[in-house]
Amino acid sequence: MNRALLRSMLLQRRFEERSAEAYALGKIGGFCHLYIGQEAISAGALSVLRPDDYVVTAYRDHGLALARGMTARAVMAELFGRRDGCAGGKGGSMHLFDSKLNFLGGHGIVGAHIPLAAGVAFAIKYRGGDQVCLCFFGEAAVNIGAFHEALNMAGLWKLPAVFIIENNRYGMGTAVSRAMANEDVTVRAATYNIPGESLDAQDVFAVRDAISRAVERARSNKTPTLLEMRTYRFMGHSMSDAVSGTYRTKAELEEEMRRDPIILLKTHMTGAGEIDDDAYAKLDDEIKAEVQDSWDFADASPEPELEELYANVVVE
Amino acid sequence: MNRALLRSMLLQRRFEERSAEAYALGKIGGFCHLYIGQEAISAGALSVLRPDDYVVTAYRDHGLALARGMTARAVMAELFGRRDGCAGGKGGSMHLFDSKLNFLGGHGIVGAHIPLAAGVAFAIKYRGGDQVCLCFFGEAAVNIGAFHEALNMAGLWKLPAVFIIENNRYGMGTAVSRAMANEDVTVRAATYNIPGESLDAQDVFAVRDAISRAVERARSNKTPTLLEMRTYRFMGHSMSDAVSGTYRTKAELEEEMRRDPIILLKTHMTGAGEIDDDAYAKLDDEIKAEVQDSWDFADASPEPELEELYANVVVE
Amino acid sequence: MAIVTFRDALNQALREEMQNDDRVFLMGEEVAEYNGAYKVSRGLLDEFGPMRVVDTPIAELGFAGIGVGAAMVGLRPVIEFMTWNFALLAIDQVVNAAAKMLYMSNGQFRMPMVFRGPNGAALQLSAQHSQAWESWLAHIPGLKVVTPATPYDAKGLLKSAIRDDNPVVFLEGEMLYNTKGEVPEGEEILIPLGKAERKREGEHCSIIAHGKTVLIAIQVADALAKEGIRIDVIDLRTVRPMDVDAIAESVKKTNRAVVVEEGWEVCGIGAQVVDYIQRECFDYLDAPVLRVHQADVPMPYARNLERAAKPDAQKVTAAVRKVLYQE
Amino acid sequence: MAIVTFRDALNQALREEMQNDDRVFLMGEEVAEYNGAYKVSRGLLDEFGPMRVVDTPIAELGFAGIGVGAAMVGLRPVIEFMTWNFALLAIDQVVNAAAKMLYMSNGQFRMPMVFRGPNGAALQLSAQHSQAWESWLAHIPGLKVVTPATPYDAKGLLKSAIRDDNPVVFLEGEMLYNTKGEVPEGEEILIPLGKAERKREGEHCSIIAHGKTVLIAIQVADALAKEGIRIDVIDLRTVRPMDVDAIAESVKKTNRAVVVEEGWEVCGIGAQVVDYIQRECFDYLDAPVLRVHQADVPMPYARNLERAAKPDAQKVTAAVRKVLYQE
Ligand SMILES: Cc1ncc(C[n+]2csc(CCOP(=O)(O)OP(=O)(O)O)c2C)c(N)n1
Ligand SMILES: Cc1ncc(C[n+]2csc(CCOP(=O)(O)OP(=O)(O)O)c2C)c(N)n1
Ligand SMILES: [Mg+2]
Ligand SMILES: [Mg+2]
Repeated sequence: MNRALLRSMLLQRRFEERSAEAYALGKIGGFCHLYIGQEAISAGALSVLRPDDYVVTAYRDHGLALARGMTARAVMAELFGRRDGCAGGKGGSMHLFDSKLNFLGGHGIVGAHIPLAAGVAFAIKYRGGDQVCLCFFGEAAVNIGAFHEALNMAGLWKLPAVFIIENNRYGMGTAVSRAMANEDVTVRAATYNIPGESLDAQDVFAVRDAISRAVERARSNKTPTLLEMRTYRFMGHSMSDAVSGTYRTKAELEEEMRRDPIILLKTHMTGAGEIDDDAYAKLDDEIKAEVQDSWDFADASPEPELEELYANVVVE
Repeated sequence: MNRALLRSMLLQRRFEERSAEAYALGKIGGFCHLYIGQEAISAGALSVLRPDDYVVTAYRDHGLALARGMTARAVMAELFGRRDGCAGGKGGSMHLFDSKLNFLGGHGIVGAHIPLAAGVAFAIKYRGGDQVCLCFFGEAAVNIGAFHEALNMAGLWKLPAVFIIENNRYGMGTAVSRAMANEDVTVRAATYNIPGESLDAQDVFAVRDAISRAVERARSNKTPTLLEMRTYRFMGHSMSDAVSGTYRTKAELEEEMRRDPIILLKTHMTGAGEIDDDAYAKLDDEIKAEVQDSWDFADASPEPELEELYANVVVE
Repeated sequence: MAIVTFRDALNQALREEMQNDDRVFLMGEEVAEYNGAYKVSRGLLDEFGPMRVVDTPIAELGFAGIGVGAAMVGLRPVIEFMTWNFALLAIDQVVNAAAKMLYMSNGQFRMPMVFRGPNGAALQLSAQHSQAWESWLAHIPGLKVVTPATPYDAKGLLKSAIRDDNPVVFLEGEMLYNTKGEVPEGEEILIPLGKAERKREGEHCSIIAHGKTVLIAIQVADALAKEGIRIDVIDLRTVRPMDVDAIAESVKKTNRAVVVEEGWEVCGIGAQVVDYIQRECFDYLDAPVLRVHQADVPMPYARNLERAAKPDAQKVTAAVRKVLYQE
Repeated sequence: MAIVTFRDALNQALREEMQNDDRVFLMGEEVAEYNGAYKVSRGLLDEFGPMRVVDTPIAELGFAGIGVGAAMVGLRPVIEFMTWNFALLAIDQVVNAAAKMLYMSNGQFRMPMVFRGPNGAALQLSAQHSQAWESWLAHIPGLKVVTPATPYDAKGLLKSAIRDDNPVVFLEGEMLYNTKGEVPEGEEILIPLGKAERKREGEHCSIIAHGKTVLIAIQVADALAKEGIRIDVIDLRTVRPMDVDAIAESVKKTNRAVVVEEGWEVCGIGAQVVDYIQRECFDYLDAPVLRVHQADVPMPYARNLERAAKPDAQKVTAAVRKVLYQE
């Protein structure tokens, strides 16, 4: 289990590092939001799910897509805008989708997918199923109306969804305290009459535990949960944003990077005798090769056919 | 003072009774939402204000307009769609305005005027003034995004506004408990890090007290407040809605009507020797005459000139 | 044949489709216990229960998004906006989520859903409650936009809309709910989306209309027929996709056209119809195409001003005479 | 003359108007400490402080409404949407509050405010971030809608917009920010809203464009000039109110027209221009007016598909040749 978590987190990390490189080379275009620093959330949370559960997130979606089981090839080819991408090159970085994995995107309007998650949970309840829907979003999305409306209905109707605030302390260049009148997530959960919890999300075990409890509540009692995952993003907001200097200091960044979730897990596993440096290096090499393969695959994948422009606008 | 409160409440009551009559006769058209039962809120709250303070509300605005000092004539003529109405007949029942009284409407989209109030309060602070902006809305508006976004910014920026939930227990035919995951207003105030209070708003003195405290906080500390005024509407939601029978029982209505805010005030004043039945009857007659005069005035006021159709679309 | 109201025709369509397919549900403000603000959903709560006829808080953006989410995983939501005026608050979900999901996901996620509710001006509801949104919605690729004019069409088009695998915007003229027309009983009525219908036949001039204004067009056609002026009335029925062939065929025959709509002028449906006509029928036109639409102002409350602002038979007749060079 | 970027021209306009009038303030996401997502507001926080250059939470509906409220009591807000894509969330405030307040209050409450930000597609931003909203906004009475194409126009129009007593929608082509042009220093530039400008003079065909597509039109005109085909390029500059006289004058001279826009076809700006042309110039037209616009699809991400979806010089040239019956 721990090895699987480590593998997932490391895959996300190496994948994002290469994404940054590909972006610099112009192989990836548009907006590209990296997940580096937040990998314990995706790995920990999705490790709890069943295949028939659902996942929906915002534009910072590469890590979650990989953690859910999308191949590096399918994701990288999408970032490259190629035919073999998970959305045929039509969606790009912000709009990863995989219907077979119940991975429902990849959405670009802040907060807009939160009602979608409530809708998925509504459908689960409608059908009498026991799946759950996990919905991920940044802390800045809490301030938008869609959050409020969706959480109220989820609380009112007892929908089996888990709402996960990935609090990386900034929405673009705006620190939480400059955007939110009250940062306390437990008050916000109370507002919607649902359980709420805040946790250190650089600790993948804490993530797993909290998600397990929330998922269990959703499955058995159809009770939604609001979770605050305290994390940090190690890169800029998107590729055009400097890593530090304007809205956060280099010192703060370095301080936070000391709590790298991958190192924390590795240290734990080393202590428990579950891995040693050699095994880690070997795993890392394996993963690097996998990411290199995804790059080669994406690079070799052709651009979409021009007729694709008019395909899938509507179902005929 | 108490006499002025009584006068204001009774004027609103008689005015609304005649509005209902005029509506039945086809003199008033469109939507028409009566304020009957909620008069202690308008009378109590606006009695605390200075002329340079601001008031903004939703479509259920006749009572507040009168309480703010608009003449029955100007309001009735507006309801009749006539030239001498407070908006020249262009706004109608839902859109009463008076710039001289700082009465900023009369708005028809649920919740949409709550950010406007925050904007007015922002302007007060911008200019370094000590006015306040009072914003009135129904309890059902709490569930919409605009409420959440505006309250967060008001709390974050410490804007001198008082947000007043007129909780008459129904949004059209929907009882609070069927629309709101958590009805507790104090939790909601905490969400935005501002003071909150819930009170019996059929008691005009309780209204005055709470508003006084809130206004004082706004003036001196630029602290916004969220108040829940527990009230009841004695009529249907609008003229097309039955008074009772579908979503609320006749028994409930009758029970609530026993706590008529006007009777409560009258009883108090009688007990304190401030009024007797004769004086009350005399006041009532005076007010009835005033409302009759407004009717006659509105009826005699001409329709707007046809050229008005194209006037005030833009400032030339 | 049964004579039913537009309202009841919609009610029949909802009931039948909910009976046919238990993935179909109705959600919106006051749709359940109150039987609908305009009573379109009368009796549905009793028949289908609260899981399939769902009252919401006032949260247009939220419940529209709930519909989108439910559609992503295979339900077939019908989302009612109490009126389309309030749908502006939810328009991001309609445009950025519903209309684009199929495309962004490269065909993986269909949006078999309907957004419906009353559209356009009623009587004296003033500026914020009297808006016709079809031109905005027709602008958006990924949507279908339906604007029925008669009870028969309302039923047949709504049933087709519910069965369609795309997000369909269904606009019900608020003033049409009480209008009556023939709707045969015990017969499956399904009208294909995207097909116009000729509502009157004539060769002197075409009137192209949709929704509520079709009734005005018919009224004008019938009146002018007494003078020997024969009007071809084309009811678009669906404004996206638009039946350009039907428009072109009519105008090639009549050589003159008037386009009528409830909404505002600038970038309205009529502008698009004019564009199609001048491209398809350039050599056939004997006069500029004229348009009749709401005055270019927010809707005023006063009765006389409101009347002056709205398209009506007199204005349409004047436009017809003008394209016939009769005035 | 100074050569400045479109971005800096906007920055100058904001700075000058904020210096001139202390009722003017700028509010939006990242406008202050971050100096603007697109750096349009660079330096303004330092000069004017946090009360006049205000960072907001992500709450488009809320802060647009705050702007409306502040305008009601006499401030002159400039509300920045990080991009107009996100403004859909706030569109109720723009349409139902800002655009209608003057009318509903019968002239009592003016709305001296500007809603501004980048509009239209940039590069590979996909479906939800690549939308051009001018036709929607031009539809709404009560608004003015401005779409500058050059740094000079950007500065002169934004200054006029800020001084206007009406709600002005100011759409900045996201791809224009880095373009450069002459903007004289030390001179008050004020360009009246509602006036088009001829950007190239010619008599063979008119190209009517606005915003970013004006640059395409100029490129095409300059290329065709080498073949002796002389194009009249009309830059609308303001799409509401639209300068119908300028359009008609040009088309009456050239007898042929192509209308170019970034947005979608159906009910686009081009449709309205076509409508004006066929009404004003019916007897002058030698060919149907043609339109060039975005492909009628949500914007795809892949580079080749995106290129194919956008209007470009090749498409405009082909349309010109077609109206000249050259192909
Ligand atoms: C409604 C809306 N407004 C603005 C934006 C632009 N934008 C994209 S991401 C972002 C910051 C979001 O921060 P947060 O929610 O904390 O997520 P994070 O990026 O930190 O993961 C902003 C302002 C947007 N996409 N949608
Ligand atoms: C955004 C929006 N949705 C729906 C409506 C229709 N509507 C008008 S009033 C109302 C109920 C509002 O209830 P509440 O806020 O409690 O105020 P009350 O009418 O009780 O004073 C509804 C649903 C509207 N005007 N705006
Ligand atoms: Mg964040
Ligand atoms: Mg209420």
